[in-house]
Amino acid sequence: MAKLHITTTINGDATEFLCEPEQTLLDVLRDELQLTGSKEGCASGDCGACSVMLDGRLVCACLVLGAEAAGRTVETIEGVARGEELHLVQRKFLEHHALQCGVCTPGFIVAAKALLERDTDPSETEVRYWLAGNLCRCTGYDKIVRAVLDAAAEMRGEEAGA
Amino acid sequence: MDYMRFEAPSSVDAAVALLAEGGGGARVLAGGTDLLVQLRSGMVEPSLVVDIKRLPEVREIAAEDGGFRVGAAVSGAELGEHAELKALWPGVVESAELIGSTQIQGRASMGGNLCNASPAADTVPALIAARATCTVAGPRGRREVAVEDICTGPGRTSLAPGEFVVSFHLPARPAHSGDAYLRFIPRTEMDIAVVGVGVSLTLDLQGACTQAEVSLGAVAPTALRVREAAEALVGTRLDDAAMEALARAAAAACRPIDDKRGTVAFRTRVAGVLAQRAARIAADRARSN
Amino acid sequence: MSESVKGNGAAKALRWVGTRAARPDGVDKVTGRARFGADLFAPNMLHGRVLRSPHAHARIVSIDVSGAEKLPGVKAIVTRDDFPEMPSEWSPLGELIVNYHDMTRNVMAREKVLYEGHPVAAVAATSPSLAKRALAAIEVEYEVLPHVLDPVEAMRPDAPLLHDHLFTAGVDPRPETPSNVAKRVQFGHGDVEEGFAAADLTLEREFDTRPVHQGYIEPHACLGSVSEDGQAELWVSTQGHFSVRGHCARLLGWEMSRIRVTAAEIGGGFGGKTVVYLEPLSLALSARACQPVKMQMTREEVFRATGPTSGAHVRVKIGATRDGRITAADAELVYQAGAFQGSPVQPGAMSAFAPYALDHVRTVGYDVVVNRPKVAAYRAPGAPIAEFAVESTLDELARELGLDPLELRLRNAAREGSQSSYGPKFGPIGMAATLEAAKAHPHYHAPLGPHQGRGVASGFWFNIGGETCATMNVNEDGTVGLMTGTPDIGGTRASVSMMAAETLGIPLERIRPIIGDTNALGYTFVTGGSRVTYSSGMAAVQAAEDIIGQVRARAARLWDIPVEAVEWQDGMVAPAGANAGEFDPMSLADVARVSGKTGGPIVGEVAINAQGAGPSFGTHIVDVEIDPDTGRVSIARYTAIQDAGKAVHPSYVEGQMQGGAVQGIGWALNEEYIYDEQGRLENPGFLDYRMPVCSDVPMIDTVIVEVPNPAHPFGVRGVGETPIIPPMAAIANAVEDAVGLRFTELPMSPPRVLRALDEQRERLQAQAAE
Amino acid sequence: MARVCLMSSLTAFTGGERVLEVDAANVHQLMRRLGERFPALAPHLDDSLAVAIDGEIHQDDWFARIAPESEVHIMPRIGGG
Repeated sequence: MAKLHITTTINGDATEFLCEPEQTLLDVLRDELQLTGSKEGCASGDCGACSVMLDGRLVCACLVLGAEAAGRTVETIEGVARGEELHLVQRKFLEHHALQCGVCTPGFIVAAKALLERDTDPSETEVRYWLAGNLCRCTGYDKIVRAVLDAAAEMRGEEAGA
Repeated sequence: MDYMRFEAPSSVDAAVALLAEGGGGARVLAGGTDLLVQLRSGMVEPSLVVDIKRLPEVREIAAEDGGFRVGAAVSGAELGEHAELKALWPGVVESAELIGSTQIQGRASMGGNLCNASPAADTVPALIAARATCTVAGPRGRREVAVEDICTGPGRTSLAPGEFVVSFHLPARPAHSGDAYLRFIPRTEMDIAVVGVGVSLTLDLQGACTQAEVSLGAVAPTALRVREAAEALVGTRLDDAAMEALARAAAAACRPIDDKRGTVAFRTRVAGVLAQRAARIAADRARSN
Repeated sequence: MSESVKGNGAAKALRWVGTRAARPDGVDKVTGRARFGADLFAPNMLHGRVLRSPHAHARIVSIDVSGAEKLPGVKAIVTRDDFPEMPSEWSPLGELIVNYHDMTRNVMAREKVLYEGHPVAAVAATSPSLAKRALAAIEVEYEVLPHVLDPVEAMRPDAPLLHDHLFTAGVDPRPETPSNVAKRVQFGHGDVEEGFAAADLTLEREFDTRPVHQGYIEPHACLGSVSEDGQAELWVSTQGHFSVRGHCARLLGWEMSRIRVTAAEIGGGFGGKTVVYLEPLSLALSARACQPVKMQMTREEVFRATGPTSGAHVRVKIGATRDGRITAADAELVYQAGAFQGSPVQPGAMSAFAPYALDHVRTVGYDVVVNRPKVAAYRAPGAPIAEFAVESTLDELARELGLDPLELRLRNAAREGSQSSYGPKFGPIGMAATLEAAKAHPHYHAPLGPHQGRGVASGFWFNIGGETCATMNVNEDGTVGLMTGTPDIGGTRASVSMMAAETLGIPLERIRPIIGDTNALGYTFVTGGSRVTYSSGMAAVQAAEDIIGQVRARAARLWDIPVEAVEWQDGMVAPAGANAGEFDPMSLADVARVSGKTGGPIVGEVAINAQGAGPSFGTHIVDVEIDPDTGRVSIARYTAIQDAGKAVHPSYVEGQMQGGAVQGIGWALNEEYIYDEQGRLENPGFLDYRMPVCSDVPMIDTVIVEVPNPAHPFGVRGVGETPIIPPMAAIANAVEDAVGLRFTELPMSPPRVLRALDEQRERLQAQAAE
Repeated sequence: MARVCLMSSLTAFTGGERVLEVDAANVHQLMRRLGERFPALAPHLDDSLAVAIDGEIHQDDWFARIAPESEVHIMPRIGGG
């Protein structure tokens, strides 16, 4: 069976890969490109552990075919930090101890970053609904929500100072 | 089993040709949020998947005849970001925005939601209540079909081989109109509707209901347009008696099943409750425009 | 909001213990770099998959793999024929005692399949899609048998029998016929009949709960690699890689030294990753193919074939005097074990009444096999079910007696010196302290809104110690490598390092902790039983003390003074006073720099069996709000209070309390297994197995009470398990407070609640009509 | 002589005796003496048990000290999740 040759952009880098038509973008990221930061928790779009940005939209990589990535831009958890500098959301997750086992964390960070790029002043309820597609079984969500709200507050503070 | 083929045509005609050639083994990929789950679980094993998202027509929202034409693969998130559409048909937009998580919203579409033909699809009752139509493209050209005529049973549609839904038309509506969609799920998010209710209505200047549509989801093999429920509202000022009649009519129309998501008794009972709540929201919206 | 209530602990100033320090693995986990079970790859790797039974109960007539073997790219297939028969003997695994005769059958079905999802064959192929195709080419002939899912039904004499050789243990005389009842246990003291005779009021209630899954987000995954000479490597997501090694060696008939197991980062376990499923299969396949074999479960497989905790039927009877003294307490617990014996009914029976000081108490438990996946440990195994029943009954008792529910609990609370319901007397414990903290909490006195109600409940868990090793290597620059053998499931590398830094008196950043593989240090028991901060912490402290002793000895030789004349102060060695001599103090780095010249590297090594784990008690307060027309129960406010002994890292203690509370909320409201008529699971995914999502819950407020555990150098008690115990009863009690209905069946899902509300309305209307 | 309380399931092998006086300085001695006194009990004094000495639970700890005035409970060993 012939594999598909796909050209795409991942975390800013032009990337080519071969995939089977059935393979999802998550399969491709993990198994073909070894970008294993996106996790498979369910493969049905119910846990959010594979959250990535596809053409600037938050999606579950498990619900995108690898072939669909042709000509599009994909951003994964691996592209969130800039060099040595962690993204504000990553920093806040660490400061608030918003992770225990950490397997859901990449998905939460990609999702929370997407929220704060649209809205730097979300209410607690808005944060909770935005993140409702990201399951966490360890933390009870409390510290995650606090981390995101605090990141938003710091973002607003920076904007005011700028 | 054979290996699946993937195609992403760039014209509607090419998509139709591919689908016609693929026959029963072909599947349309719109948002993919249902199809990929079915692929993964082995529920479907298509020989061909046709990604329609490269067709400009299926990705656009455009004003048309005082209403809107919405591409079949426009995502829920895009619908929610369209202020004018949301102002005209807030219930339809909220039904699309209720599907799944933020991540699902980035992909799931009204076209996919309709053609997946789940009895519990959220947008379908809202679209039926809105008297929406859809444009179907196929080997014999295009036709305009009422949304309520697409689904014929769980997982079954009236689409002929080679046909697919290109876009929806949400009509213009008179002043003092409003719509709403409500569903019941056990959690606050991430569930499939146990009951869904779409209500659309128009009031006159005195606040009396001049026109109404009520549609129920997840209580029968397909979403239902419940005329008796609409009739319970028309000509009334949506007083308590009308609301009671609405709930009774909605409950009477239910033909649900017991399953992992809810019981017959629960669905029937909650259909009436949600019909009242949705009608109140629709009426509030109608009064404010 | 979080707060802390100090007990009577010594107020020694601590630099690290009790702070909210950064975790050493944090950056790896927020950047996606951390390698979990499925993130491992090996050159020339194959992909393994498991063929599973579609039937709940069937005899395997034949398995034909010849079609699959012929497929190109299929490198190995294993079935029951590839695993040796095992004798029926007992070996400890967590609180569950393992029988390898059963375990080998759970890993790969032999005579029969006993639940839907039971493995019948495994394949390894060059790609995941080829492996999937190979499964479809295996032909299995089944003779379908009648099945039984409910434990009470399974106890009936005419129920379908799972095992011909299972005779109820713990009854005298031994039964002459086999049954599905594996075991009867009994605990207690005093004479309950005498106690009930002294009661002014006696309540008896029955409760039902459904199996619930641990719900870790990371499915089971491992990568096994066996070379041509039989040396095996296994990388795996597990709570205990030493246990994995032991089980695999036994199940495969290999010597332990052949298998080296490395624990990957683990994406949640909650008890469910203390057993083996894929691991022996991946090693067996790899031994066949002489290529590495990676295996990972789908979420569906996790639900169908890994262990949830038991569903149960519980009867509770409590008698009390008018002034709220409990005179007798009695319970009968029937727990389903899944397809093989070993439900947590024993710890359930032991913990049911443990929060209370009782003169007359008895619990009887039954371990019952049914055609469901074998249960695995789940956070305080057995206790949440038993204590849900007891704490619900107590709430009704308080209502009938006109007593505040916290006051009733305070009047009967176990205290230091009370005899526990499972036998021994308690040492210093925090049960009453958590109740007092609840009573004093503003939440308990806040006004409630319409359709709202408030409930409280308490919980107890034993906590354990166990075999634990730690190695501490002092590097040439005085920094420290710390190795323990307990996989870090929730931040314990931070808490263990903090105790080590505190003892050594060096900055926390100078310690780099890792989890050693099974060859790198001695046998270490699983991460479970709330034991890691306690036991690995104790081992790390002792390793640090070992290093301090060695550093003092080196300094003594350098200074040519007796070792007694060398003191350790704030991370430095110094002469113990003017009489000892005039020498500049030396830091650990100073001594390390010359360690080669003073006797060689400085290494602290500790191998202990940690004893004296202190029990932990918690009390939760919850406000619920009920939609009267849909039956949906929402959590409006939640406060969790718990005795941590000493919170080494308060953020992670709070995190355990918050996470446990939310798991309990899921158990109370929506989580359940739904089976069809054929015994097939209908909701094997996160869509319909409804764990709480972020928008389902409010902030979980916490109060950490600290009643130090005298057996631990820093007063630590385990904290991880207790917080899942109170929520179910607290919520049921709150629902009763809100709408006057008592739910004795979990989950309190909307259809169940709405039906009860409607029936209540009908009753009230009928009464009004009369 | 330490006061030793057996969990109820073990009393089937002691002729119903539940509380015993045993002269033992540690857990290993205690188990040996119990086995000698009640041969039927011996096979059940296995890995599945824990011993609480004056309230402190010991699992797999044969040399845990027992004082003459100690109160000892023999109970199942505990695990966790």
